[in-house]
Amino acid sequence: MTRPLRLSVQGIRKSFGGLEVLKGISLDARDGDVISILGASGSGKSTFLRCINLLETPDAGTVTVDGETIEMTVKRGHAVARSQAQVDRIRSELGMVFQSFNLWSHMTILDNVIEGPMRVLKRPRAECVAEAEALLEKVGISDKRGHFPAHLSGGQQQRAAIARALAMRPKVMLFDEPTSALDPELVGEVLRVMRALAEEGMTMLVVTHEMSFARDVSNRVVFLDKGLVAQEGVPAEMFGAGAEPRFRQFIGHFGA
Amino acid sequence: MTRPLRLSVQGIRKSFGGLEVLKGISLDARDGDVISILGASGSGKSTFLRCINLLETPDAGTVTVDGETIEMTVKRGHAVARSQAQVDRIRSELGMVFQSFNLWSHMTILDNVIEGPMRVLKRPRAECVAEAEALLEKVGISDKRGHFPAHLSGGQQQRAAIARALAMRPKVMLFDEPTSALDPELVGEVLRVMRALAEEGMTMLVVTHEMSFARDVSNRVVFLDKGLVAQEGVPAEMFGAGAEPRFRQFIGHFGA
Amino acid sequence: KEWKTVTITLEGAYAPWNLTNPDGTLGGFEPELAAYLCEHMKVECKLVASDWDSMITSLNAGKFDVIMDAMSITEERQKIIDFSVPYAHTHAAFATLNDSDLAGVEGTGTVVKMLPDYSGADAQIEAMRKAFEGKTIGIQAATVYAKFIYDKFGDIATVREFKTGAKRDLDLESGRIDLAFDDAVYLKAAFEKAGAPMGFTGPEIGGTIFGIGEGLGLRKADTDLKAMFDKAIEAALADGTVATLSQKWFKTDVTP
Amino acid sequence: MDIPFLLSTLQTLLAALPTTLALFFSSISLGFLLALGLVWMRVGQNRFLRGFARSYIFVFRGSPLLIQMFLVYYGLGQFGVMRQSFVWPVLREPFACAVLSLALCTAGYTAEIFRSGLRAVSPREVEAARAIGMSGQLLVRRIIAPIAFRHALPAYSTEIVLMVKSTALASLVTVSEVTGVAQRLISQTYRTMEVFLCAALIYLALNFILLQLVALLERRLSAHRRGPPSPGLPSLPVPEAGPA
Amino acid sequence: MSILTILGFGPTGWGGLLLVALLTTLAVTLVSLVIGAVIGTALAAAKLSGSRLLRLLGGTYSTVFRGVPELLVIYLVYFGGSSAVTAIGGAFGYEGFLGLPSFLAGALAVGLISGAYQGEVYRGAFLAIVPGEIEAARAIGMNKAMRLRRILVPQVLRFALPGLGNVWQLSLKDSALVSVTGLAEIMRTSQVAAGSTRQYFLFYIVGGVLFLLLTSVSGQIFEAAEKRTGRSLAAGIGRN
Ligand SMILES: Nc1ncnc2c1ncn2[C@@H]1O[C@H](COP(=O)(O)OP(=O)(O)OP(=O)(O)O)[C@@H](O)[C@H]1O
Ligand SMILES: Nc1ncnc2c1ncn2[C@@H]1O[C@H](COP(=O)(O)OP(=O)(O)OP(=O)(O)O)[C@@H](O)[C@H]1O
Ligand SMILES: [Mg+2]
Ligand SMILES: [Mg+2]
Repeated sequence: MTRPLRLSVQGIRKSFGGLEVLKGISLDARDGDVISILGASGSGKSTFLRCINLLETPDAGTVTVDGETIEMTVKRGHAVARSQAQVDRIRSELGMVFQSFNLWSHMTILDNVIEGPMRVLKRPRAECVAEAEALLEKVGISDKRGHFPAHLSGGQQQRAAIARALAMRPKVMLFDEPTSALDPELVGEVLRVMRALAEEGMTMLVVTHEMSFARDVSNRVVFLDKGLVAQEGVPAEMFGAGAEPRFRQFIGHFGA
Repeated sequence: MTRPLRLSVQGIRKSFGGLEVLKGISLDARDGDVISILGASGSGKSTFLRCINLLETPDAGTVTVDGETIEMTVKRGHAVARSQAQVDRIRSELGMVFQSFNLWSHMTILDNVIEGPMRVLKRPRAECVAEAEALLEKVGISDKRGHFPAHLSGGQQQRAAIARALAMRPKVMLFDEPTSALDPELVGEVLRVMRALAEEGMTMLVVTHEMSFARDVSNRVVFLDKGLVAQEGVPAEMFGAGAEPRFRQFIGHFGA
Repeated sequence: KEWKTVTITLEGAYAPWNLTNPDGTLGGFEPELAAYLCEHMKVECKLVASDWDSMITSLNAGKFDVIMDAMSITEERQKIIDFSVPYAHTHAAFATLNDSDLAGVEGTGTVVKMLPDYSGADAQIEAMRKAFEGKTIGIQAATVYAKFIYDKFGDIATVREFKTGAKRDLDLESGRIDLAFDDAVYLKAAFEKAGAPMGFTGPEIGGTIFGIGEGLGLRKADTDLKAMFDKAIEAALADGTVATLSQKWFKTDVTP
Repeated sequence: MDIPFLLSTLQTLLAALPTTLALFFSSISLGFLLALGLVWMRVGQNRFLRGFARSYIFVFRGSPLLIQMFLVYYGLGQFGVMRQSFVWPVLREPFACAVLSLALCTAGYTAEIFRSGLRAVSPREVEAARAIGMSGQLLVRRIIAPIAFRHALPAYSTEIVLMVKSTALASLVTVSEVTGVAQRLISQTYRTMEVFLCAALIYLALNFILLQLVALLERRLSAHRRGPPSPGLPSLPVPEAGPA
Repeated sequence: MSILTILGFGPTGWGGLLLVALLTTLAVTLVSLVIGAVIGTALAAAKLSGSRLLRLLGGTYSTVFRGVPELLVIYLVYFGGSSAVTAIGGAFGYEGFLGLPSFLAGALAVGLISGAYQGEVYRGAFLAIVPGEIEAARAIGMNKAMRLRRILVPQVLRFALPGLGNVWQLSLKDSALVSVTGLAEIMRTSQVAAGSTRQYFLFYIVGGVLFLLLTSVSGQIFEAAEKRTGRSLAAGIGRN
């Protein structure tokens, strides 16, 4: 039994000026996959994630979400999406959690969470509020719903950001180093929430430096190096004795 | 043969609001003494040093520098110096080096060093410049004389601050944790300069957490605890087997 | 164009020609005459206050239709705007404080007639030039009197321009200026309100030097309006209205 | 467009520029000194002086300059006592009154600007100066004032522009500076737009030049905020030796 | 006549006129704030735009309107504005004059100046927005208009409020200069009353006090508003 394909990325390329950051990357995520993306700083992990929901426009390649392929065209020598409306719809199906949370600072936590469902999905307010409260409960910060982001700790802000992304009922969640802006003390809070999501069967792509998460929670690990997928496999293999030398070196003492 | 008394502090008391920080501290420094002042955080080491040159006004006690006692009086229930001119003169005889360097940010390093001799001691500029250059040479940053403090590393800034204090030809140098704002790498630079000063016979009071400095360089160690001198002696005794239990505990693994 | 409503401007601060009441309404000789004229022409009139020195510019910019502010009919002005037939004719004179040594200059109390080329009273002008040498004369800016003073006294006295007559009178009273030159009936009324006794000095200057009298200022294009006002003014002169109002406000007859 | 008229207008107006400049420089200098006094009171220990400075700043920043100017010029002149007093020779002159009211007003603004500059002075640098025996005015002159002034300079340059513009109000108390002369020209020629445009041009140019000068000063005073001298160049020349 | 009678609301008192003048000043300033907001927004957009031409135009506008004396701007708008309106009217076949009433001319002039300052305020506020928050809005699929309305504008307003308070105070005081167009605001009414009663000192003081009243009351309103919107900024504890 193959699980349905949630996200399929084929041959993504991206250059900044003269620098070719992604040289053709492909990746499929099926329902319930938790894929960890590892790689050295500057290897293009963030760029890859941002190309998926078109926060960066890829120079080449296709992105297909739940069977729908984002249509691209070329305008004045640059690749652009054919329809902004389609991009907006696809984006609303991909939940993104940023390294620096990026909560809207002028809204309370509850307003942050209901903003998307209400304004983008145009669902009735009462329903959004009920669901938002359930989500805040789930990530463990329901007592903070009336506070502004500036009044929360980093870990609480990141959990709010996860709740905000979940409120859109995304088909795939994209995490870009969700814990690396946090003090070591606070990392645990966020990882616990992500672990719970994974157990519930949420499809997730996670750029992370948390090797324990990659090894223990994800069912697939992708290692990027020099703009290409250098190695890919299940954690047991990758972290086991059979790992490639480049990757071994990367994981360093953790692998030891 | 007793060396001349450079600094004599008798029965210094100081309270902040209700909190009595110094409960009567006395200390004599003779020519060439290098006295390390140790104590837990909050034990009043900085306050003691600041009382000596009246950056804090002590509630009781006397400070005598090279035979001249700072005259105190009581105004509206507070102890104050009788004459600001006398305080200024005594201060110019006590070189102070702060934890956070406190160089004047709007002046070049050279200007920082010649400012005191020129403006306070009213010595001719040419003479001050010549002496300043010699001092900068001595602390090893003569190539930085035209730079502004913001362009120097912490260790360089602290060495410039030492040169600035030395330029006043002080009778006693007071150091308040001169290395604790520095990266471990930079600490060495500053300690080297202080060690050289000690060898030249400069009278020094040093508040420090550098046990190796206290043990190897100073000829007397004073341990402050709860606003009093808890123990005092030559380093060999203090760091030896005969140390008091409180001090042993304080120096912890270093003493072990 | 059918004239149903006409907007007339006055300064509202040139008593008794025109003045402002505490309730904000405009009163004085001209508002009452205007009421008669408008009644006669069967048009509705609106009185608005505006600054003297920009009245002609404002008229031509269309801010209002008629200027009624003791404006002398002169050739200079006739180049820019049109005038109705005169509804008054008054003299101009110098004023000074009674206790000043400039009081009672030769010719005080008499009237001389001068022509637009400044001829007709050479001896009297010469006497005044001698008396006023080195003094300060205050005039209202942008008046015919200003030009006269600059031409005949500018070389021997300091001339100072004021935005309003009232402000000038205040400076005469306070001694900042020695002399004021203005419309005689205006000055006479000002003497009564002044805080210090003052009066005319030197002869009153009549004749056609300051024009053939005071008329309404109109835009050149509004010939129909001029015709209407001309007829109305002639009626007011013929039936004695002007004379009556003149006695009421000026205590003298100003009919041209 | 009537170029000869514009040129002759410009020429007439430029003749009044010295008056405008005199107004500006006298009032900005006087205001500067007053502001120093106000700041001293405002940050001092004396409660009465502090209260006075606070109310002064409130009043002079909270009401229009025009009213202040009229009050000084016409308001004070109304009182016999004023006219008998020793200040009358000064208040008698419109120019002096204009300078006085401009200075009083800018002093309020400048005091606030300098106060915020003072807050930028690190107490640690002050302490370091005390520790070598500096106190009183030496401390202020050498350490506090230079740091505070450098910090206040950008805000002060804005105030300078506002002051240049404010000198135009002096025409309303009979001083014939550029705007006053412009108004006289208009009453003679009735060519409002052209004359005012010429005047506007003069003020713009004046402000532009002043801002350039401030920027120059700012660059000179902010060497310590820029990057370090590049290694290729020799370090700063050693100041000439000579008598202090 | 006692001071109370002169300042009172009776038939010989100037109280009524002064009250009207106070409201006129307030109205001029309010209208100018709105005009300035429109201009300021356009100006900030121009200065932040990618087009060099627009940036140049924006820069020129703010230099000119911050560098020319307010009095001149008011005169230029009062006279020049009328000619312009008349010319436009003429182009549409309207005969005669289309005057710009002194209220509108005054508010427009003060608004043009206010716009130059507001432009700077909005530009600064825009630059204070954390770019990540805009990106987060894009990431959940908000379109441009929605991002503008829901994220950008509220944040710009929040950051701009203190600056707007300063501009408001500036405009309040600039409005005193509109008196030269004959508009009976506080300044002009004080002058007329002073001239009529010869109580110069009294009425200038009264005028000054009225302005102080306006500046301090509005200052407090702005402070309260800042406190409200600043809730999300303060490091204090959130309400609710
Ligand atoms: N907008 C941009 N313009 C120019 N270069 C960029 C841009 N974004 C990223 N880059 C460059 O692309 C390369 C990859 O960046 P990316 O942020 O994707 O790396 P990363 O793997 O996420 O690194 P890290 O672990 O530090 O987050 C880097 O060299 C970076 O400098
Ligand atoms: N200006 C002040 N006002 C109030 N309390 C003060 C002040 N300065 C110091 N204290 C208090 O006095 C006590 C002693 O402070 P001090 O700075 O002298 O300690 P210390 O021994 O230098 O500590 P550390 O090693 O942390 O520098 C502390 O409890 C401190 O909080
Ligand atoms: Mg990254
Ligand atoms: Mg300390």
